[in-house]
Amino acid sequence: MPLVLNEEQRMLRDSVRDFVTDNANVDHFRTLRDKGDGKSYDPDTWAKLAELGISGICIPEAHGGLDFGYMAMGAVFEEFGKQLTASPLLSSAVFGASLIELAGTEAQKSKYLPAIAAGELTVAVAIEEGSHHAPLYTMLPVTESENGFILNGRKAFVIDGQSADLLIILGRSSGDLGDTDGLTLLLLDQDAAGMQRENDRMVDSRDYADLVFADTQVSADALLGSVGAAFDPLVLSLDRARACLAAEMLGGAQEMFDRTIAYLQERDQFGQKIGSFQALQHRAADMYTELELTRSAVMDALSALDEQRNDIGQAVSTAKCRINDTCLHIANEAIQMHGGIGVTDELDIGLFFKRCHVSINLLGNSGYHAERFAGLNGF
Amino acid sequence: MPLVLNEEQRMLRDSVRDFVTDNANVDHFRTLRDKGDGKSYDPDTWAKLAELGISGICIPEAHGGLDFGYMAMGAVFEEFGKQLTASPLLSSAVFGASLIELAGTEAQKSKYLPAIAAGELTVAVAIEEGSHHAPLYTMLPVTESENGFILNGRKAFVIDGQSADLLIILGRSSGDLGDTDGLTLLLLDQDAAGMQRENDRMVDSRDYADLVFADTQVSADALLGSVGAAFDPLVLSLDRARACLAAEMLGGAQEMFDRTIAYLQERDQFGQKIGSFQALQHRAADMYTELELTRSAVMDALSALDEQRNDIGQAVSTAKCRINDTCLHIANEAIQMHGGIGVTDELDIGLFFKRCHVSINLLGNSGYHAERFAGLNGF
Amino acid sequence: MSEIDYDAFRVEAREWLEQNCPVSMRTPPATDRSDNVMGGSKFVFKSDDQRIWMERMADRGWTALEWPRKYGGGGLDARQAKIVRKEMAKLNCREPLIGHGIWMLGPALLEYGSEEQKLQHLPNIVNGSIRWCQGYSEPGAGSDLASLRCKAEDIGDHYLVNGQKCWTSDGDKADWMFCLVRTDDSGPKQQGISFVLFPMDTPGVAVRPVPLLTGESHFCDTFLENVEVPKQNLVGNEGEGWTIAKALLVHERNMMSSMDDTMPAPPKSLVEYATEYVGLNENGRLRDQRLRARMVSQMMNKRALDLTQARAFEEGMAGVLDMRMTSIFKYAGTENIKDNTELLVDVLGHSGVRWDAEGHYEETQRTAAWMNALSFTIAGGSSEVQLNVIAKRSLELPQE
Amino acid sequence: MSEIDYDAFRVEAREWLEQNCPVSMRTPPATDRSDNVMGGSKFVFKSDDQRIWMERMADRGWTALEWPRKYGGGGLDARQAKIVRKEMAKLNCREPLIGHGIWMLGPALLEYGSEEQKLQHLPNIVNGSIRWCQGYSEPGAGSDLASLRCKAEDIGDHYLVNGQKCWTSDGDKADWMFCLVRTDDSGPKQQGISFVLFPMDTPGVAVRPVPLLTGESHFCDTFLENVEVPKQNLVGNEGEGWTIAKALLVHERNMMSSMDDTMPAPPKSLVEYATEYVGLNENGRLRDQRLRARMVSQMMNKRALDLTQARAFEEGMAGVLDMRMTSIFKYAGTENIKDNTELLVDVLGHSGVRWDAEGHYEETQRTAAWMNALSFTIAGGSSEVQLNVIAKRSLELPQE
Repeated sequence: MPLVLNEEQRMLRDSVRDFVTDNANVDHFRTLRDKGDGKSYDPDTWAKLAELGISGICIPEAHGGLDFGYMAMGAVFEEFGKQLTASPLLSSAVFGASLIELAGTEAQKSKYLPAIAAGELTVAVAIEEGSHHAPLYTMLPVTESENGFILNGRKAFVIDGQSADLLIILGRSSGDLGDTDGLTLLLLDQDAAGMQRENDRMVDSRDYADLVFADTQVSADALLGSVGAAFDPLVLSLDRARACLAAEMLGGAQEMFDRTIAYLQERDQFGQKIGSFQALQHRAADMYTELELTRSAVMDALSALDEQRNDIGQAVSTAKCRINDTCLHIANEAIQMHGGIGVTDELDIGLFFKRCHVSINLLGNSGYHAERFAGLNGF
Repeated sequence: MPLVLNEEQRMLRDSVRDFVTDNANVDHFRTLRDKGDGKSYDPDTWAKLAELGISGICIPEAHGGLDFGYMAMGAVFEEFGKQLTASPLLSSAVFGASLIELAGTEAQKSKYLPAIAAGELTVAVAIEEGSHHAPLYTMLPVTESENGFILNGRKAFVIDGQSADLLIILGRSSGDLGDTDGLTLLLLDQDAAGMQRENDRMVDSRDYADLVFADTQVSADALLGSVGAAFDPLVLSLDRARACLAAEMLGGAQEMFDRTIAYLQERDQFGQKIGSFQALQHRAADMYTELELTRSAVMDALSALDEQRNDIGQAVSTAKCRINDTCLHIANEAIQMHGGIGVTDELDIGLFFKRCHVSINLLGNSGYHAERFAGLNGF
Repeated sequence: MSEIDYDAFRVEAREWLEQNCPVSMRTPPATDRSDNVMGGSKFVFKSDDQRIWMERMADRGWTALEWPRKYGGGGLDARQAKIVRKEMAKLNCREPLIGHGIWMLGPALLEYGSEEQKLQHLPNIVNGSIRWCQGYSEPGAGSDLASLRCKAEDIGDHYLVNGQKCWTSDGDKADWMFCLVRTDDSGPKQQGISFVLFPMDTPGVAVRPVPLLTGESHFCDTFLENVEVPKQNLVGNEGEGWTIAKALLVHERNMMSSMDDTMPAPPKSLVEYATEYVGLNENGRLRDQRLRARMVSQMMNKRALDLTQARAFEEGMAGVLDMRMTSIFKYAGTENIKDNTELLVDVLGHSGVRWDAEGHYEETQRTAAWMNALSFTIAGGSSEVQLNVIAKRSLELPQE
Repeated sequence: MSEIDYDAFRVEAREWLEQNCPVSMRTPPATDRSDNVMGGSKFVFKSDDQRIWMERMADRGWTALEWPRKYGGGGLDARQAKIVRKEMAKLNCREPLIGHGIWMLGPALLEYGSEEQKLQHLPNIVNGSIRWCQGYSEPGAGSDLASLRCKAEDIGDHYLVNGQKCWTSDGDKADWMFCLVRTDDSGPKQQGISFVLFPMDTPGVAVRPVPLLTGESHFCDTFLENVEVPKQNLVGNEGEGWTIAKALLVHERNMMSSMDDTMPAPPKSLVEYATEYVGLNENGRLRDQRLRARMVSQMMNKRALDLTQARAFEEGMAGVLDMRMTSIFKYAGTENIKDNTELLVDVLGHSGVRWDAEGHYEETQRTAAWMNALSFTIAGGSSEVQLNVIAKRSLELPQE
């Protein structure tokens, strides 16, 4: 159960760190945001990252990837989190690629996976229908027709749904709210007839979309996996995405924490460094302890995926639940301890704060994962 | 909605304070405990308290009481809480008396209430059957027989069940776990044939009993209220008892807090008063804030009872839930801030700590009252 | 006055309010900042009703219930004032006029101002013609306000003021500023601070709005370069500024601890939002147990907080109020608002972190309210400062 | 050593344990303090198996895995030691011998003791013949240990010790005490402290057990009146006591952060207790949502804590361990135990606050474990001291 990066993984992390520090740091993100041209990430940077092989880390070698595992991918996401690097890595190279790998036919795999690994194709997955993460509450009807399927309804908060070339739609072909059976996955091109994309603007200024289907015709060969059997590949793919998102959040929490400690060390009030006030010292020490414990939970989740352990669900829900709470705690303390300037847009802390709060809701808030954890433990 | 004691109530409180400080203080309680003769309170002290009229405060004048209300009774319980005064006031003069007042026939009222008011008769109420407060989970079967009723089964954790002269038994004559209909109350003498009393020894060294019924014959006139209709009088009586218990806990919390602040002001470490450490100052200030807010919630619950408001349930559950959490918080901080001596039996803090933890479970823990509060608010 | 008078007064007040408060001003509570009347020469009324309501109340002096009549106030005693507020609440009447003039400067002038200053400024606050802003904080002086460096040089008949102020709320919309300046460097920092007044259009005053997390700018940096302030605009004596500021801080804390009364309030209750955005399960319980538990705690906490404010008032009336207790309100009040707005966005889930005022106005309002509330535990004496005060003043814990 | 050897070692170790650990010593975890072998002349074995198990392990030096062979230890390296512990855990073998000798004094002597002292004391610790207690805290010196006043006067060939020690765990059952005494009053308090050893039956040593919340007495007050301590019992140099104590504190903190390994563990899991005492509803969910939420948090926290200890070990092996991180373990570990034992009694409800060892042994054990755990965040450097250390050492926050 490795909880520490090995030599190769550390080298990868270092090279990614160097790259994003120079090419995709917080200032780049701020510029991107202020341009307001709707672009949530920089295609050139993404292309360069792909050249580094980042987009292939979790894709099997047989399909043009590096098959380098989730500990490695987690290390990349942590660096992204520290610099607020925006990219389709999570939606496409982790979540989307995983669904195609686990549910797709050989044809589909060889058609899409190499392109995703090369960063030439981006995929987004449409899961949500309400304001809270709830894959089993999927009710978008998938009606079978003579030459395929018909979709009517909408999906919400699709991560990178605006920019993605290809969309994977989770719908229901049978069963009721909460049923694990009856879930079906379909592949749609971004410009599929009868599908409309609406922009969801969120506080983290990244790419989210609602998808609206009006008698959308989907050809039979767009089926990913078999009808009604999406649950198993979906759960594992979700856990892979959750673990990687947790790693990104860990980077963000670490960065907020480090910046706050630095501020405590330098800011003067009442004729002394505010970091010398015991009340703040104890709160900082408490944050540090919480952060170190949460880091271990995140590493364990990534490691569970690499080792295909049978407690992946518990490991991932522990990681997401804890990182949600840790991020919230540290984000609020970071603002409070920075005082007045903490609530200005000029200071970067606010950007981390906003990203953190969106991430908390993505792929399951603490309530969702606490519920799941309790269920897995039989209470 | 009075939240402050009026002149009369303050006078009552002051006289009770003087009395218990001299005659029923923490040292008296410790002596009582160390004697270990099974007596959980001192009958003479109880007699003197009755002379002061304490036992008649909540009993209608028509039945020999003072009808002085719950704000007044709450003030008495707060003083009891500060001195760990042990007495049957809650079980008999509040809970038991209330059930008889609300459910009893005129005959029963005039037979029992004056005696209770005079402190000559003590009553205990048997509610629990499991380890957590759950009146609706009552399943003790009450079988009707030609000359009355027959009981088989057991009740647990009956407050003052060992010493009480008279016992009120909550049983079920119809319906299922959780049903509000079908609950029945019966009056039993302490020496009723076929009933066995077992001592429940708890960390607060007070009087608790389990009652075991084996074909216990109960005469028809022992019925309190009508068969299966105990719910309404029960709920109001429970809320009265909860509000008074909350007031006792408030006194205990206040006393633990005051003693801790005094210790912070006097104890030296690292060449300074430990109360000068900012981390402890902030924790103390936080406790103080929580305690003041909780005090208001307790006063409001007592006031709601006096005014027979329609939000008694919400007011009482808010009070009990908050005082549970506040007591737990302050008790733990009191021990921690006293350091080593805090965990010795020599220091009184431990006695308050133990009483607090028993009280937290009596008549509903925080989970029970949070659940009830949410239900009353429709979520 | 005896009981009877108050009852009569209540009837009177209620009748007048019923007759004079426009229906559109009885839609409680404000759902948008622009529903708050801040007054001043730059203020634009949202509607005639809004203007009429302010004017009618101002005519009776009821925009400042307890100020003396001769300064344009209502001249009511504490109990009458509470009666009027209660009746206004019953009818859901909006506050006719709010702001730093009513909340802060007025009380300061009433206590420390000269008769001339009272007659010059108070009526214009009551009738909403002049809007005031506060010049307290400086880049180097936040929680540690007394270390402020903004310098006021004595040039005979006036002061020459140089320095920078920050967190000037709506400084770009105000007509006048009340400002803390340093008139003396020698001696302890609390001394040598003075309290002065000047118009914002005085030469040398420059204002720069500072964008917050929401992108809006409620606060400004104010730059003061050779600003001439006539000596008759000094409030109290030279060097008395800190005393006045401390007295004012109490008002500010009271103001902030009751922030949510003036804050854009959500059109729906927490429970309604939860039912809509989270949903109830088959047993009628909220689907998300974590959120459910947080809602219970928050609702109980708010209930206890409101009851504590009510209790403090009653104890005051009964003459048994322990003043030390009032030190908790700013801390408890602002932390509660922060928790409450945060809980609400968490209840809204993905919809609570939207930023799309056009497409999703109501949801975005909740998000903005939450981000704004972050500053409540920082401004007006941070929670840390409040805890210090509670520990040292109320609990009398020793200084180091 | 190369990978291979470790694997071979693992096989060997496992075989030996299987052959030599009596079945009755594989009933994990201890359910009663008397299941812990503390050694010493006053210790009474609960069973032959208990004695045999200790003796067999002691013969191989495996009661002190990493101590050198020549002092009776196992002479293993860190990795081998971990292997043995893992294998013991797999077989549920109990700790053969625990206590201050193994945990505290041994490491101290290995680092600071003279060769004579090592040869005299270490073997007797390994074989369990001598039990040690610790003489650190004094009535006036708790968290602020360095301010201790227990005086050791230099009388030529020996010291004359006078003073009082408190929190001497099991002082009434120990054979020897390692003790901090003041040999010099001049200069800063950390200097002038020395580390001495003496038998508990030395004339002038008096011990008084102090009853705790549970009524039991695990700790004693120790009174020292003209106690003669020969100079060869001084460990390290005169005045070096504080350095040794600080080094030891680390061991104590590690010991306490892994307290629960040696603590009487409940026969059932938290979930089993909850199912039995609280009950599940029709959907298989715990009836009490508050307790359910606390259980989830606690279980996740424990999981994360264990993982963090494992990570620290791995990082150490990989040579990338940031030592600053290890400062969290005493704080996080003891707080977790306190929360866990408290949660368990809350899960038991009324049954969790019983005090009836005869009638309700198992429940009363839970209650006692909870009350005992209260001291874990106080003893061995309180949580407050730990937070200071984390802030100043690990986070390098400035001193005041």
